[in-house]
Amino acid sequence: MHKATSCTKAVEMIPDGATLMIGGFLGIGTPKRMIEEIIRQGKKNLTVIANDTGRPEVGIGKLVVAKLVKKVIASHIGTNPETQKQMIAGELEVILTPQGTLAEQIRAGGYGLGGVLTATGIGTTVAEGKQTIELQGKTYLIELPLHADFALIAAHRADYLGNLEYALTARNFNSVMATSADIVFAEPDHIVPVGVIPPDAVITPFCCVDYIIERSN
Amino acid sequence: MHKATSCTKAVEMIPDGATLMIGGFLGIGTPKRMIEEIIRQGKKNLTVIANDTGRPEVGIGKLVVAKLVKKVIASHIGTNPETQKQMIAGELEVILTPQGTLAEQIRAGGYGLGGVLTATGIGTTVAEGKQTIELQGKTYLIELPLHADFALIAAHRADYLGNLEYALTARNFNSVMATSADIVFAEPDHIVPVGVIPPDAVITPFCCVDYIIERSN
Amino acid sequence: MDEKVVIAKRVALEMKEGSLVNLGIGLPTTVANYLPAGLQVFFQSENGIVGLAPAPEGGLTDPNLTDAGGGFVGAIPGAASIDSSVSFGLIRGGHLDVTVLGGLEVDELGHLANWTVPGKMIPGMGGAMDLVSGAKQVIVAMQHSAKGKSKILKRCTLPLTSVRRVSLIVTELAVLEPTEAGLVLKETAPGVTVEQVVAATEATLIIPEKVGVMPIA
Amino acid sequence: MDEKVVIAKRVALEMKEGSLVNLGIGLPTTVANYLPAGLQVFFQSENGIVGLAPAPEGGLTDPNLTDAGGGFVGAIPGAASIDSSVSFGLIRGGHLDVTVLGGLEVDELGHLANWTVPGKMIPGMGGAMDLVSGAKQVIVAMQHSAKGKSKILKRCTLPLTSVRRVSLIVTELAVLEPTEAGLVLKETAPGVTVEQVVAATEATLIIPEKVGVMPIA
Repeated sequence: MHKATSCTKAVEMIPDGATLMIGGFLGIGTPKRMIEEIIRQGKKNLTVIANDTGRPEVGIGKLVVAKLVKKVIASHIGTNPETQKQMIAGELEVILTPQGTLAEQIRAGGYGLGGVLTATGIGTTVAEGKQTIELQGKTYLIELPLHADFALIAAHRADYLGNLEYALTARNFNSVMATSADIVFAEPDHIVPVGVIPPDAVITPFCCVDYIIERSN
Repeated sequence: MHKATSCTKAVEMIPDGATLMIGGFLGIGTPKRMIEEIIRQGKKNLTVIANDTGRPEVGIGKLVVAKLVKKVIASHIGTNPETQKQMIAGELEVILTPQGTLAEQIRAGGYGLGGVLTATGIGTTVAEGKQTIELQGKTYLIELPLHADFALIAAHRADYLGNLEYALTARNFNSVMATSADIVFAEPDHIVPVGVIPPDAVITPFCCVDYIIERSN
Repeated sequence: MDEKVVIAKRVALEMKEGSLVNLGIGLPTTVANYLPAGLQVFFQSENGIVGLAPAPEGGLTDPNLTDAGGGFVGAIPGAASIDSSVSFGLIRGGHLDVTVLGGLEVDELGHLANWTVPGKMIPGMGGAMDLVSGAKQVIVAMQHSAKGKSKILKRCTLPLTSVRRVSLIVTELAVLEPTEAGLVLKETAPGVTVEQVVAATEATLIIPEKVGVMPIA
Repeated sequence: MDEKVVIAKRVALEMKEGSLVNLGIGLPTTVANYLPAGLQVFFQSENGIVGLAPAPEGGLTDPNLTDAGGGFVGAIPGAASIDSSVSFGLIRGGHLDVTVLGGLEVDELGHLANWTVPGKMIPGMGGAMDLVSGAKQVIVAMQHSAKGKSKILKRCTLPLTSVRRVSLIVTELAVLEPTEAGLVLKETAPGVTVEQVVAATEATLIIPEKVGVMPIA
């Protein structure tokens, strides 16, 4: 039950073409060291599931600028002109998804649910080609679960077992993504002894986390 | 924005025939004072949504023994022989629901989702009369959202705004129920000044709680 | 008075004591500056906080506390951190009392388009579709025209954000209420005539016998 | 050796380092007493804790820390409190490695019935349906017969818990593995012959050339 690994070794586990969920909201709560290491190792053809593609020089935006991403599933790409440019040039596939739907799709993938029934997107371009269902007199869109090969999570504190705490708005997508990938890497600001994070303060229980990125590389 | 109310006044708001979600798991995390007050005021024909019906002398079991309940939606009634007795006598309608499905149905009701797609219950008596759907090659049961007139929540600590913390396994259904009722009553063990519960420790955000039950009646 | 100030001041009058409000980026954010004295409303930001407050002095910002535009903000005592799935649960589930959003177009059906201009600007919908589909009250705060062309149309030409009818449209010229029958002119701005509003609007307006004047100073 | 001890000891050998395990009430709970020395497994209890530990000395119990049967328990350092929706998210979502449950009947299809005897005992399914449908490995730990009648049948006569095929059946006589082709006799208990198992079993068993002996002492 040793979960510690270096940032280098963690990224070495990721093959080209992998699907990654990456936490963060415009770079806040995005695992910075792992992003840098992915660029350093030059992982290619990645599919990224994330709220947004950051900014060109911030967070996930750096992966896009480095042209390592072939597909993005996100709610917002407006803060990164490079994403739009590559999308219009046909180099990058972008699937735009309402933010609340995206969060539920990830949760559904992690929690063994068959899909998400939401009114969001009904009657809009988001609904195109998707199945709908009428329940109790209201129409819902059926959005399918999302699951990734790897989740890259930024946390405020981790204990040695892998329990995670987050800080303020840096929690965002991290806690749902921690449930929905085959392998979950947590990159914490601080790593504390077991017991420092009391049971009621744990946001992501240790059983969801596979590896904790050590301080040193 | 004054949320304080007495246990007496809180229960006075509940009309006969109301649908109540009541937190707790075999009485652990069940709002004890509100249960006693419902019995004292003799509220009738209640529909209770809860994990279980406690024990005859514990928690929700007391409401059943007092014959105040006409319908129960729960995952387990085995620890309260009185529930089975009234059910077999045709005095009490009981809808048995898998525990995980029940938790998701409540969350769906609170979070604006049209239903829950779960494999649990497929091929069993739970699926009788219910719609199923095939998605990505797997069959799911469509379980409808649950919503109540009132949620009766037990919490460990509340602050004056209504933020809630729970203790260990007393959290159980309380935090999901706090999202899914027209009026949410929180019965905390301790009531602390605003700021005592830091933002990252809040489990139920204040906006979900309508009334905090004062210490005195 | 600056046009945008007229809009923000008028929207501010819609806020009710104790309500939970989400303000979009840009003009909507400025509504917070014009709240009636003594009125307590709470701000939710979809990136994960309930109890947002204005940005602190520069030196006191925290990298983990931003609004949905990525700008540094503060938090009230009693604020609560939530993840993206909870945040949008609150939005879709009817816990959010008011959302104030900007608009590109609104039409006679009360439909809003505010997330994309195909071929030109494809930022993504972010949280807008969930907000418009889920909030109890949806207020569009926008200038009446863009580049001399009315933004209030018979039918939206841009992709819709939602087919949910918005609650209120506030511009620097008028307050319009979308109803089953069409757009009702409720108020004109001080010094603006009904004829001026009609002339500036592509959509057909329903003009009641008595049209009020925005009660702003 | 007591029959129940045989079963618990054999089930204990199925546990793997670092796995997350849910033990049902009764016999399954005793599996924890026979884990190989030095093996670290983590226990989840569906009422809301990851990191369950044996009950502390009597005087150190806490009213807010119980297992799913309502009995007082302890927690390991690093335990995490979770609500019911998260708890069953872990169960349905494939985060739970093993569930050990009792059974009333199991059949040649590997179907389990363990939650009700219509007309006699209607306790409700509690978490059983989610556990059997969702856990990665489902182990049925039960005595081979009840009142002289085999509990391992051609077809279950009682209402099913799930149509998911269970992974393993461990009784005081044998270890059986349900497969596509039927129930395979993998091991007999020390001192028990294949013929004795076949004689005690209503279901038809597939007898491989080599049948092992339970490696328990």
